[in-house]
Amino acid sequence: MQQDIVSQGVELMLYGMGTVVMFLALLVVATTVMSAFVGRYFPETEKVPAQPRKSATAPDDSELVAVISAAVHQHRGRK
Amino acid sequence: MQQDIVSQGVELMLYGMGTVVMFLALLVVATTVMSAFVGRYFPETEKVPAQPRKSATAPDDSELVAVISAAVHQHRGRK
Amino acid sequence: MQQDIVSQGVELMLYGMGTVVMFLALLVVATTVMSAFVGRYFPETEKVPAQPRKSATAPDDSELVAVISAAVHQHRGRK
Amino acid sequence: MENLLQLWNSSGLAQIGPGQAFMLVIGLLLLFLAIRKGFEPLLLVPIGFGGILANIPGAGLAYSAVENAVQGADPALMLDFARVLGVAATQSAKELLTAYAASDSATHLAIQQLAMDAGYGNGMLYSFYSVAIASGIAPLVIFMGVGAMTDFGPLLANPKTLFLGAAAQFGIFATVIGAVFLTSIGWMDFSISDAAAIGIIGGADGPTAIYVSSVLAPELLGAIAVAAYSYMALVPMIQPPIMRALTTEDERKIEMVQLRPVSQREKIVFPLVLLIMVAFLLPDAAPLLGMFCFGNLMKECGVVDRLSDTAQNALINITTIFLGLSVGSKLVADKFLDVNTLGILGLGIIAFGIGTASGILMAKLMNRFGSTPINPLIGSAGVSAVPMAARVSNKVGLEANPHNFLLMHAMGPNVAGVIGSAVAAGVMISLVGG
Amino acid sequence: MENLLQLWNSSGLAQIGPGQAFMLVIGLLLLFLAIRKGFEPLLLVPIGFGGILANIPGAGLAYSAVENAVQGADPALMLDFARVLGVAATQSAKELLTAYAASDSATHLAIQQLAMDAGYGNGMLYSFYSVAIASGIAPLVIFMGVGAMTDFGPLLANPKTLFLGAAAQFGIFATVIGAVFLTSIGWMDFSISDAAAIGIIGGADGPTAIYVSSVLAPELLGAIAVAAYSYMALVPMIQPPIMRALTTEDERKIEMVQLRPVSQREKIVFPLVLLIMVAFLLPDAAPLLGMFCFGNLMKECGVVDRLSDTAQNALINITTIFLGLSVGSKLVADKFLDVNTLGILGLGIIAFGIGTASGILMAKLMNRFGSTPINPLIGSAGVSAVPMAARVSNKVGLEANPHNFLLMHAMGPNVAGVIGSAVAAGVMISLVGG
Amino acid sequence: MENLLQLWNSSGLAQIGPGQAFMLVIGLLLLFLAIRKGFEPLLLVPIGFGGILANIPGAGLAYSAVENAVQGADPALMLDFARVLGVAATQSAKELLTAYAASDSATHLAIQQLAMDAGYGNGMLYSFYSVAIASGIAPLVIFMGVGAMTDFGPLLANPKTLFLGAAAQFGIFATVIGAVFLTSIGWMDFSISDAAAIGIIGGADGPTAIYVSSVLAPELLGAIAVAAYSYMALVPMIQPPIMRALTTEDERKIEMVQLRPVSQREKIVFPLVLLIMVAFLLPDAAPLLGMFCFGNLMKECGVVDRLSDTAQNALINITTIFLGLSVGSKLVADKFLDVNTLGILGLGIIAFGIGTASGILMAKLMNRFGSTPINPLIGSAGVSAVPMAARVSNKVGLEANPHNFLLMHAMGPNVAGVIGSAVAAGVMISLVGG
Ligand code: NA
Ligand code: NA
Ligand code: NA
Repeated sequence: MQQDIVSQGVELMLYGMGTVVMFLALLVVATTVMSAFVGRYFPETEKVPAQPRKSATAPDDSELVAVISAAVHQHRGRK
Repeated sequence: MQQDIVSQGVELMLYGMGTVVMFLALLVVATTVMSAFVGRYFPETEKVPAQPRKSATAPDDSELVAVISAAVHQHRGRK
Repeated sequence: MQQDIVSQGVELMLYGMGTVVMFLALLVVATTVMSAFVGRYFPETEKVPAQPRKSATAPDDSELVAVISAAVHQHRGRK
Repeated sequence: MENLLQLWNSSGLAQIGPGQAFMLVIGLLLLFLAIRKGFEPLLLVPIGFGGILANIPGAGLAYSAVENAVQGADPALMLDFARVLGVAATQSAKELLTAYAASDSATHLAIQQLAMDAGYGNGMLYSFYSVAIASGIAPLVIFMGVGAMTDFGPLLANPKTLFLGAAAQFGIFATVIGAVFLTSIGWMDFSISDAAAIGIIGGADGPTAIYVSSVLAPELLGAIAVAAYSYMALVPMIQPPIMRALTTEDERKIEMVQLRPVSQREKIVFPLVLLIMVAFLLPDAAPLLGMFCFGNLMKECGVVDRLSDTAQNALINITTIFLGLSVGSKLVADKFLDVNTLGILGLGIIAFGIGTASGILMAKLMNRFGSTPINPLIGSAGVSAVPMAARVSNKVGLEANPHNFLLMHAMGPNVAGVIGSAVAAGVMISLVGG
Repeated sequence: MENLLQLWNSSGLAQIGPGQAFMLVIGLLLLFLAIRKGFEPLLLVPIGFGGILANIPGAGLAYSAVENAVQGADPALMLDFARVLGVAATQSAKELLTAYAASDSATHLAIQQLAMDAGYGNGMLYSFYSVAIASGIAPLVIFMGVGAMTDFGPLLANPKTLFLGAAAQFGIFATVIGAVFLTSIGWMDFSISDAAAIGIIGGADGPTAIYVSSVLAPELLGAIAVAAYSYMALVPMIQPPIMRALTTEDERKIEMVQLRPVSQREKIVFPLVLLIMVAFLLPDAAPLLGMFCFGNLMKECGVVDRLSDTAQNALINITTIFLGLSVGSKLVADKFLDVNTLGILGLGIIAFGIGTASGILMAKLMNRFGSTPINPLIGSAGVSAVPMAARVSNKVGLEANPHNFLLMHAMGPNVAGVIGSAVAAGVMISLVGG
Repeated sequence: MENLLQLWNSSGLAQIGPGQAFMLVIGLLLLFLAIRKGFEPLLLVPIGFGGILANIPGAGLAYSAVENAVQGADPALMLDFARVLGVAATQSAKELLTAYAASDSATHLAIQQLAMDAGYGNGMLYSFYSVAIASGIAPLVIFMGVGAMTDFGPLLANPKTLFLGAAAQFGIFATVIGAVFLTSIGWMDFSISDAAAIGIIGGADGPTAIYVSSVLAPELLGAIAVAAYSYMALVPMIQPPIMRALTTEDERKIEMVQLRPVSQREKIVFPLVLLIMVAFLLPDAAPLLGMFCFGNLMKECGVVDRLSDTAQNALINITTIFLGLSVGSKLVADKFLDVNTLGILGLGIIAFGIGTASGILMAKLMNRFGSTPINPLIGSAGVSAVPMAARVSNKVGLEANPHNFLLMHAMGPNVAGVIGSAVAAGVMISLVGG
């Protein structure tokens, strides 16, 4: 055991926490600048919904809808 | 070829088949005890369907139902 | 650099392009023969649709239909 | 001109041997059986295709870099090989490979480095085999997926059916005797490890057979896997005559009492009970049965459905593709075309027959001593071959008594047979593989 | 008779030690917590099951070929080992393994070759660990999947919440101090690397914790992962008392202004901005944050939905299964049962508490100096534990003011906490791991 | 203070070179083209992102342990390297790496062990590259998936379109000539292997290009892959002017007779016919075309739909992610920024143009000698770039004659082009790679 493990730990804390705070502070600045820049120079012309697009399932939607339509028909036919 | 490969085979059969039967016999006992124990001390309070739950698709169900509802609406709208 | 890299390249072109053309020409022959052979000796008795079967999703269809039926019921129940 | 010669020499027609031609036909036959006759297509399509790829003359897809180098037969390189292996420089290719196989790991590495430096590489199928099977991983992952697809409900409702699953494993051990007998009379040349691996065909369980072969007899793996899957597909033809011969019309008509409902909690606890028993009694079966129980627990516990779903779909499918192609790599002519392969095919079908008979006889025995009636037809399902064997029990039962639905009753011995053959695998690896 | 003895000797009951028995119980306990109590089941089911497999006596599933050989203790082989390692032939098993660990790569290879030649192989879980964790790949792939499931919208709508995510990482570094303090007073025996790896538990982020441990303190990985996931599951119990103690009723009632809509383009550009900042300022965090940003970009860019979909489903699920089993391999008794494990469990919960408190206090501080009111309850979400911590903020907020929906506001610090702990991971690897 | 210095020295800003900065911009540009302009996003998003990761200064993600060690430049370690390599100790980093590349496998291993012992490891992207591309597996798996997505129906209905697919490969070989010409006049410095790998860009098939490059010219792989995918995305801009220049208005108006229906059995047998022909005539194309035929057989045979489904989805998506990132690793500045890269980009576009022209001219030739009329616009689809090139044929055809739907007719040469370039790949590996 080195005699100065505590001081190593303190150093790690100071530099580590300092870096985390500095990095995220810079990220606040960068993000704010980026949002302003995008909002000013590249506003979205088309109206985009606020929530993220649920497009991950998109490739299957048409097929799913087809299957469902068929199922609904089948379901009704059975009645 | 060792001269006694046949005796090796017979030995393998005896010990092997013996182990299989013993192991599964013990498993019969253990399973019976386990079922009795679970049935007595941890009966399921809620009514669980006999067949295994078809829950593998559960995480998607809410989404699926939403898609289906939309599809049904769409399907009707088209009529 | 070897002095004859250009001649190597020309050789590669001649043999390469020759092989490609020969191989695909043989494939034209083989395919034509195969189609004639299959058409004559193994005609499809049942009527098969021209486009490939969309069967990749088949294993799930029954389950999907069940889920859909349930969803449709649920959907109606909610109204 | 020189190029034309190089192209021709590297073409398959210039290099094909009769063995390779024959194996190409075997590969096409497996594909035909799988596609047209529905023989276990999920495995036999990749295996058959892999078998064709393995026998493409001159491509060396199923060979390691060292094997490809020995086939290349560059004299200077062969001298280096002989020097490193410490054998005479006049050895034939076959003798060099034998010396290589017998050498230690450090020598292996040195020879591999020489082969690589000379520009030889591992064939595609050889690489697949190394990653998927030699490592043991693919059969284990498939067993996990099978576990995630298995419902132990019918077994839990009637645990005594485990005895049927135990009895049917007699096919495994009877086949071991058959294999050593054929060896002792000089018709075949199997070691005791080989005999054990061949016996496991009688377990009627593909991943178990591949796992055991990869440990005990890798050189026989191709024939064993092909036999196991082919005979599993043939279960509807192999079993019914035996079932009818060993049972009376009255026995076949026996109706069984309906199974009690099984609670979800029992289903959750069962794989853990099985795991603990394996841990305490048969650690050598732990990889196979551990992964099986893990898959089953994921399915039943109800809180990791996305993992269970993946284990049953994407993961098992990906693994099956590479497992099949890897098994196909063992259909390479110079390894597969051997009199021993015929012995394996013959012994395999005997194993299925004996297993079927043992299961039925055990059911009849239990009927004599037990109070609850058991239809002996469900005994044949104890060989596993899930769910084919259970369906056969049901079908033969319906023929005798149209109101007799044996399917769920037969699922008990059916899944018991999976456990039984995994236990047998553990015993054999423990006794023979050490 | 000899066979019966061989079977008995290879059985678990003949070989089990008290540590293994204890660890089997721990494994079952983890499964119970995961299945019955809902403790992060996606990870704790595989980890618990892996822990049981790892402690199956005699199976050696969690050991390397070399460890299995040393446990086999064949005298001739041990002499060879000692000779290659250059130590006295009288060394104990433990001393041999220590000498092995300290030796260079060439010696490692030589010893491995000896073990393989003697018929020993790597255990199944050891192989999983090598491929999934020692290579670093599994945590990175999971981080990519998490990125593909993360919505940075709330963070972009209110970037200042990044400060909350920064503050909550104080739990990490306070725990480092705790670990070195315990070492300095002689209660524990942690190196500075160990302390850093333990601290990362306070990051409340599973893959980050596993990644850092695998680099800085592989031998502590099991305890650290178990602590991290258990405490993440306990967040709804750990956080509310601290949140209530540090806030007044009035503060908890603060309603926050609705978040502005965020355009898709901002969401696409954000992961690139973050990536460039990482590239310029903290390259050691590049693997973790790079994969995270990659996943997020795939999700948001809208043109590779099939890749994003796979990253969120099949790929992350497959990786989770093997990651969990691999972590379980570190629960093997002779590595896990150590006083240090108790220290890790104790320090971990302190880390969560301090992180929670720091986040709340930072929110109060920002409230004092900023104009827009911030409900300090969202500060606790800065520890990450996505999305549990944000839900806790919402729940505690609703108790004070039934019209106060904090969920979306708390998602900002919540995802900021993920970035924050990945940055902390980069710093620690940079300062300590070099 | 020392720590601050350590942090600063390990930051990217302290280490960035102009090449890396330039490559970061290139990476962002690729992402922009992929996301905003829709340039083959499934590949160019991962490639572009991988390119950024590869050029993060100081992270060394794209370097092997040995390269990272050489960049670390520890004097004692460099002395050891020089000793093992048998070169003078005064060698520069670049000279050391050259000596390393030229050394044999045993020396490679020794140097790697030294680097590992000194604490250096393989970068994340380097590991991805080794597993995905250097092993050859990722392009093969993608080719299998492409096979499972390909419908040979239009080709089977009109096999003569194979000639169009053959003719369009002239672009490949013309580019080889171009590359050796540029070398002979001293503008570039390509070996005959390099020239062959560059030529394959004209095959307009991504996985084939990556596979050939990985075998014949790994150091050019980044530029070749980027060129291949970029130009495939540009097909709608590159092809139409050439198509219009080489055809008359009347030719473009030619209506083609409707395709005959193709039976399922023909579709099942076709991949087997193709496989057997490859086996007999061109074994060096067996890995690529074998996996392609395997995928197609799985799709068409109808009995392994769950495997085919996985090959088309989870498996190809997972592989695409890692393939893309791995290709990105070759965009590292000191390998990519080279005058040869400009040559590759220039030659690539010429290859596309010549391929397009050859296909059209062959169609005109066939029109002269054949009885059934062929619209020469479908000839350009022979370059492959499936299905983009077929759509371009259709679009240009509709401009001339609004009732002329060429899409299905163009799919024949389109898939023929895939076979054609795989055959060309086999020839080149056979003639040059030996
Ligand atoms: Na069985
Ligand atoms: Na965190
Ligand atoms: Na092409």
